[in-house]
Amino acid sequence: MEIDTGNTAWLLLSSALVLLMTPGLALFYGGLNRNKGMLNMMMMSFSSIGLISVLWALYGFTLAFGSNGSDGLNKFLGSFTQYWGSGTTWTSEIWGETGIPTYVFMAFQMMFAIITVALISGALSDRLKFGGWVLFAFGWFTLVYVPVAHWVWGGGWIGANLHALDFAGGTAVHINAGAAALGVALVLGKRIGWPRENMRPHNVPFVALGAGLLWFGWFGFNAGSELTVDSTTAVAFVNTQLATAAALCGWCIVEWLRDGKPTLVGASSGAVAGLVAITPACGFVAPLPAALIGIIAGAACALAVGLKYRLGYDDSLDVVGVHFVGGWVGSLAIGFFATTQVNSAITDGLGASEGLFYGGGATQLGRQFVGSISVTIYSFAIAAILALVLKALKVFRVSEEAEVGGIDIADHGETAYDFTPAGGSGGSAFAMAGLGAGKQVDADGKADVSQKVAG
Amino acid sequence: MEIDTGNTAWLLLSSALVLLMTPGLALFYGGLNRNKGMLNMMMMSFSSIGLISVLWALYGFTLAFGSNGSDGLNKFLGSFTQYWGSGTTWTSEIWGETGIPTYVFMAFQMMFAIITVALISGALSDRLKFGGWVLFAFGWFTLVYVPVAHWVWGGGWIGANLHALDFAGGTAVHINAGAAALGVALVLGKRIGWPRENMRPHNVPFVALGAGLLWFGWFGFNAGSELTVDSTTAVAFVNTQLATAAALCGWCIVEWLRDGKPTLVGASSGAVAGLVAITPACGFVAPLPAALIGIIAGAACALAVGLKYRLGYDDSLDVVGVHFVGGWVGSLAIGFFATTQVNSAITDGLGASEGLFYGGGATQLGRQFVGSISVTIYSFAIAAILALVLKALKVFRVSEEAEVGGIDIADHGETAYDFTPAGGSGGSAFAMAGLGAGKQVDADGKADVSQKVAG
Amino acid sequence: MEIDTGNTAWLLLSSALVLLMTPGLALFYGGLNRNKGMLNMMMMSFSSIGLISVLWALYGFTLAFGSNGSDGLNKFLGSFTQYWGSGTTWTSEIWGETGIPTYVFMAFQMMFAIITVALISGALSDRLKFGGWVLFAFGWFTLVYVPVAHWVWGGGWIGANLHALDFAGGTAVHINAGAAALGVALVLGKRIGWPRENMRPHNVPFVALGAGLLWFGWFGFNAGSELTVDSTTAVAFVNTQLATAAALCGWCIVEWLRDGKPTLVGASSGAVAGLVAITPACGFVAPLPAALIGIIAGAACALAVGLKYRLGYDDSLDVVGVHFVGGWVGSLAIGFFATTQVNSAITDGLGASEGLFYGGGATQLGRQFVGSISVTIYSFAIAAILALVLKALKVFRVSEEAEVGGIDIADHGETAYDFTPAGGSGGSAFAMAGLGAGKQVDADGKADVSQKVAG
Amino acid sequence: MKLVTAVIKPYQLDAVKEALHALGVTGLTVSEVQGYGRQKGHTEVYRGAEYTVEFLPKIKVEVVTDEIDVDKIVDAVVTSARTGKIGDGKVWVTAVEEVVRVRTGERGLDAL
Amino acid sequence: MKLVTAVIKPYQLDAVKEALHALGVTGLTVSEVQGYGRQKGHTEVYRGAEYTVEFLPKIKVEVVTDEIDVDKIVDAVVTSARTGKIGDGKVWVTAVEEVVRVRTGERGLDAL
Amino acid sequence: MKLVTAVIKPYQLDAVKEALHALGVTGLTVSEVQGYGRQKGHTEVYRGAEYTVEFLPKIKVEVVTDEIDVDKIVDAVVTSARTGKIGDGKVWVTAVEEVVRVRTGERGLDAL
Ligand SMILES: Nc1ncnc2c1ncn2[C@@H]1O[C@H](COP(=O)(O)OP(=O)(O)O)[C@@H](O)[C@H]1O
Ligand SMILES: Nc1ncnc2c1ncn2[C@@H]1O[C@H](COP(=O)(O)OP(=O)(O)O)[C@@H](O)[C@H]1O
Ligand SMILES: Nc1ncnc2c1ncn2[C@@H]1O[C@H](COP(=O)(O)OP(=O)(O)O)[C@@H](O)[C@H]1O
Repeated sequence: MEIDTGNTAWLLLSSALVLLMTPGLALFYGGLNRNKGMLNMMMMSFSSIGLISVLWALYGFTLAFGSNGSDGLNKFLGSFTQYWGSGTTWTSEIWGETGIPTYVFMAFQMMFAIITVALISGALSDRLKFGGWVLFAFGWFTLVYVPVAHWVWGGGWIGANLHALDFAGGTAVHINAGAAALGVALVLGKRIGWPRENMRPHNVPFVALGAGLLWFGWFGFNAGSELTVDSTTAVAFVNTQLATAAALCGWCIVEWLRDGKPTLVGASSGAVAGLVAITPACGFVAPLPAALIGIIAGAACALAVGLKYRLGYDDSLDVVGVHFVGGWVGSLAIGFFATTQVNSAITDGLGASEGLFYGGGATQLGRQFVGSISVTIYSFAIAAILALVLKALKVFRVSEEAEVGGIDIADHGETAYDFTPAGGSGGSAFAMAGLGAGKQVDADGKADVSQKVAG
Repeated sequence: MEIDTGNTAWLLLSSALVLLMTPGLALFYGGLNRNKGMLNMMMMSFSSIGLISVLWALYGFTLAFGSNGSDGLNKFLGSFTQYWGSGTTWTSEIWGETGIPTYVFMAFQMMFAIITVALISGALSDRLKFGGWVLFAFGWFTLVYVPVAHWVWGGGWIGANLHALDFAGGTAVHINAGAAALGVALVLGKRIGWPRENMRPHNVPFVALGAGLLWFGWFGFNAGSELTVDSTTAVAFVNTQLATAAALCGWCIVEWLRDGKPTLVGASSGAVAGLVAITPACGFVAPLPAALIGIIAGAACALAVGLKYRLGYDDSLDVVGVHFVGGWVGSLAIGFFATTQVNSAITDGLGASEGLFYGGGATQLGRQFVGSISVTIYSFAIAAILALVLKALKVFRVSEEAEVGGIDIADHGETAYDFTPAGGSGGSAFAMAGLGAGKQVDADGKADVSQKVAG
Repeated sequence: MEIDTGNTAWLLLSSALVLLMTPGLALFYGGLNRNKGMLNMMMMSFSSIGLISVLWALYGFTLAFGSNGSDGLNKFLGSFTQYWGSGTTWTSEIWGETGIPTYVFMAFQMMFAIITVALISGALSDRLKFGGWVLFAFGWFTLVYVPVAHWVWGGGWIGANLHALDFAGGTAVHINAGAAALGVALVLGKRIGWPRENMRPHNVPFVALGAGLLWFGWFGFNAGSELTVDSTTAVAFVNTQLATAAALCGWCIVEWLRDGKPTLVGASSGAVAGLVAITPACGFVAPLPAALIGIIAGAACALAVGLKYRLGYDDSLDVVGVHFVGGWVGSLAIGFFATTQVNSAITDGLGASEGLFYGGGATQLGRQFVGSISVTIYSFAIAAILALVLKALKVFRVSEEAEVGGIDIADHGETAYDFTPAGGSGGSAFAMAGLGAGKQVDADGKADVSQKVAG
Repeated sequence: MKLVTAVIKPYQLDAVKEALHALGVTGLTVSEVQGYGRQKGHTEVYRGAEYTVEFLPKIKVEVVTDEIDVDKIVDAVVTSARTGKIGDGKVWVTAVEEVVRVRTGERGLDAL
Repeated sequence: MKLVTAVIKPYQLDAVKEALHALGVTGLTVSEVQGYGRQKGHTEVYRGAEYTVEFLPKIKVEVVTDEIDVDKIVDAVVTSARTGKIGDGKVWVTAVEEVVRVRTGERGLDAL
Repeated sequence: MKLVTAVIKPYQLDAVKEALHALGVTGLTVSEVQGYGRQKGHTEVYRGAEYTVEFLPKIKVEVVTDEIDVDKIVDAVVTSARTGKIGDGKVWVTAVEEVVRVRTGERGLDAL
């Protein structure tokens, strides 16, 4: 089949948009976090980009989207060989009927794997050893993300047999990451001082900018999931915008009624909640229902983020309250609002049914529930087990002293900001003082510290 | 008609680019503002995204771009029913001859409505009650933006009868928003201490980053306004880049000559001035004239921002000096430089004439003037009236105490930054101290403050 | 030939992406720099956008990509007339067989010229007079960038005769800018206090965000360089992602082994190093070799940034260590890994050979070396000469007092941040105090300072 | 000599500086501080978690001066810093045994 | 009157404030400072260039008080600020000759 | 005991710290302050609105020390902080009645 330049340009750019979401997430999470853990927070996202990209190309894509001969095995896992190591044998292969090179589809899906892993980090701020994070990311990606992606989108049992719908990742991405975040957070325990001390966002403009970049990139995430450019892509795009806008309003309304003041943190969080909730449904529902889903998700998540205080687990940046809850809202919403008016593939290609409000009865609602609950349990369990293993291996929680002093310094040897007055000696009057007058720099560019101690 | 995947991919991505402009604007305005109003400034933009998106889908689009039977009425307003509530009856409709789904065109135009409303907020910083802003946004969008968009682009009198040209929104967006900003600012009055106290930008890097994001998104705004991908799209893209670059230089040159020092705030402001000025003209003029328009706009706006000091109105972040003035420069420039060499539609489809310098005489210049002045008067008047109504309703200006203490705390209960040293107890040593040792957290996640007072 | 809407949409958006890279670079460099030079650092990038855009449209494009009759002269320079001043005679011309308007190709290449000049600024922070920078940018662009772009891509001797390969700018952009940076830095000398005082990054989150924006935009830079949308575009996209991710890991691994701690500055720098290294090779090598090139580049640059301490030149933000070294790694890598398996044009259209590991022998390696070394020498020499001229003209280095006090204040009359507490009088309690109670504002908006002195 | 230390509302700094300037005070040193006292703090809310900030931004002004000017200076600060609302702050005086001007090494009154 | 100045670890501020509050201290002024002393600083690394930061973030607490309460206050601060680790900080006392409440002009003890 | 307070140019902090270190001073506390004095401020311009910033960034250094070392310390600070240009700053000395080391409760000289 010929390459369709329009479709391919669309998916190439959608892939770039989804890649941008992870730095956006790093900013969103980092801004919500305390100053002393800012860099570690961002580092968890950036390390996901580095690590997961390579793993995806090596074995993730073939296991998730390749297909092995056996129907039985295919329910659970893709092929070990077909796309192994992103070889060159399939350089010019086109993905299905899309007119898009398989390479591009591989890259698009790579970005999904990256951000799903990064999403989990929001629950673990300020206290998880960076080495532990890297090991966890590797393990969870391999044991959870890859198979779940196959189950939902790669011809596995949830999509192909159960016929549960997930347009862009409500189950495979958000419920999946949210459940894992809860599993790890429970094993990891609370930050010192939580919840007695208020750990307010250290940089709210970054939170809003991060939300803005996420929103922008999410068009690629949602509308891009149609792969080709057609009328469903258009609907998915419109729904993404409407649900997100409505959720922004929903969250702010709850704040206005409850606290008397809508906040920018709330508006940003509401937008993310809406993006999450519409993700699984964006290609299956009509615009107004999408707005309805958004406003419900915004309000629901605004209330859900309070749960951790009641139940006493420290989900630092509300991965559960926003992504897990929002993902569920969206996944179930399909059971109510899915309609062939916007996407005939629901009943044709995908073998699913329309939603309860469109004469499809409760069938689809049931399927959505089974699909989502299965991923919830699987991801939660494996994540918790991985956490316990890391704990046993002592590469899990940082020392109390490191946590109080700040994980940025302890695990990365950096601090986020140095606003020493311009009149100062630059870098930092204090840092400079720290260096000492007689400071030497030896061959490989290291400041000679011993000498300082001596001097 | 078939969907053209190239055109549709282009307009989908242009829509995403224009959406990104509003968070970019929030950063640009927020950085120019004082620290204590940063969040309120950004919140005015974010709330526009939330509110206007929904209103546009409900009734904005159909009133602006739908067409009712009657030619007479159509001069002033579109259809109440045709696209009402973004129904599903037109899911697969293609917009005109573009090969692009109407849904995508609706989304593209939605982004324009959002940012036009947000633009106004720049004149109102630090003193307008947030509730008042939301009401104003709703009212001005409904009474001004929607009809004006119809007049200019939706088959209304300015475009279809007067044949004034506005490629991407010089009249409908910038003059419109600038005039409204002036109207509200005059009713709102000066910030306490203005102009005696200098209210310098609190975060210049944000100003520059915001300008960068605006520039990036503006390619979708301007070149995207051709809707399809053709040679006019290419010219519009090139012109946008050249005019903006030239305006950046123009503003800096004025600063260099007048103050002896070009500034980054100036470069960023100049870029925005250039983007504004080329907006109406980008699809109608040749590259070098575009650069000329840019340099003129940059210099003109650099001087215009001083006007408020002379005339004594507090247009806080120079919405008038940049958007209103820049919009006028661009709108009139069409009357001089419009040429069929780059866009034959000027005389064919659009029934307009070439510019003065291209043998078209003064006709088009006259039309441009009439179109722009009409929108100026209408928008200014309605905006001022709305402001007076809000003032009467006492949802307008914050208390003096709130203004001095900062509207972020007063209306949003947030502060933008907390850079407490990493060695500190995190969130904020001070905030923590505020919480008190015995702080309880009750069921719905609220810190129990009463207890604090008691203790 | 007809316009291909897919290809054109792709190149339009790629151009926008590459434009975004320069503000991203400004943030990346600015964050790495000390607070007191933040704005000057960003201003060097923004001024490049303003200045180079216009120069490119005037004479850069025609000299680099136009073709004059004579084969002999064409080896060295393009046409003086063909595309002069971006006239309108070629408004509807299509570039070669691409189905893309020449205007769009011109805009795409414009963005390359802009960022190449901006890249140099990283070596010159905190001490180069802004006026000197503008003159240097003008001179180097004219004497070095334009001809080199012609040699490599415009039908000049490196590409067309030597048959050295450079897919997206390893030689024309990174080696070119890196060599120039070294030349100027040597003439400019060290910052006061370097290396005794540590001049640590003042805003690491900006560094990471800048790297994120660069990464995002680089997809347009690399994959866009194929111009059209085909299977090579897909490979270039995938390779860009893999090499960058691997380089991020590579740099962090070096830090982990050497310093015991991976840093976010390291991860961001590694990503940039990977982007640089894969730039020339992305369209010629297979995915796994791309990852290999990335990890090598990441590690190599992580070590190379230490060189300046050993050799004693102050390449402030490591333009040499990252762009020059990374560019060389990538350029030579082509000699090893280039393969027709991913791009048949290597041997067909481009008349080059496959790499050493693909049976092409050492031929291509030799060509890559000759091409890169030539540009290295030429760019270094002219840059150094320009620097000496500026020095002679006394528009080069700022006064010692200005440097200690901060170039932002000295050359731009701005300071980057004002975080005065929200409770304060806004702008800045200190700034305000500076203004004085009786401050008047005269006609053209200037605060009357004399009066202050008087009072 | 004496050291007059004043903790005032940030917004009053301008007035205080002008008042001291009028008295012929040639120099002073200010810094950002946070104050806790009778004045109530404000409430902030993040994702539904509400808390009071009891520490409020204040500006500390320090002036080293000659004995005889102390009362004038204290009065000038008190009047210029006053808004009449709770939280206006405090001014206190301590004894200074020696002052040196770094640039010249001058001591005592000459150092001011 | 006396001025009690304490330089403590930032994390201890809450405890100190509570302790003083318990003693009936109605006001205090705090500021961010950087301390150098026996306590070792930490090491930071940027692009391979490593250096020690010898100045550590501390919080300075200042309380103006009546003579007779001084010892109680000093003891309260010392106990509440103590973690037992190097770097806990110092507390020192200086004499205050006069205090004025800006709002009312009250002097001496009434000003507190 | 005495408290030596120095307000210096930020760039001189390193030299001052080294000088005190050489004298065997084991600890000190520094903070960022803004100074107003003979030294002229600079001008900033935003969108054509120009104004002078009269307050300049300075660093305040505080050292509590034994009587007998005071003069040595003052001299050391004055010499190491001097650039000879206007704005070098001031050093002043005040009496300290008591010092306590938080960690151990030691008082007087032992606390230093
Ligand atoms: N005993 C004290 N010691 C030091 N500073 C104090 C003391 N009491 C009050 N302050 C400072 O004075 C400021 C104002 O005091 P406050 O009691 O709030 O109002 P008022 O002085 O009008 O009674 C406080 O924020 C604090 O910074
Ligand atoms: N002589 C001094 N003068 C002023 N401040 C001091 C002095 N010595 C120590 N400090 C302050 O006390 C803090 C703790 O002192 P340090 O010697 O590190 O630990 P400790 O007090 O437990 O012996 C220092 O960081 C510094 O801020
Ligand atoms: N009377 C004073 N009280 C407190 N601080 C002062 C006083 N006079 C000057 N200073 C501080 O000393 C700094 C330098 O003083 P200045 O008059 O500018 O230069 P110089 O000390 O060389 O005459 C000022 O910025 C201010 O911080």
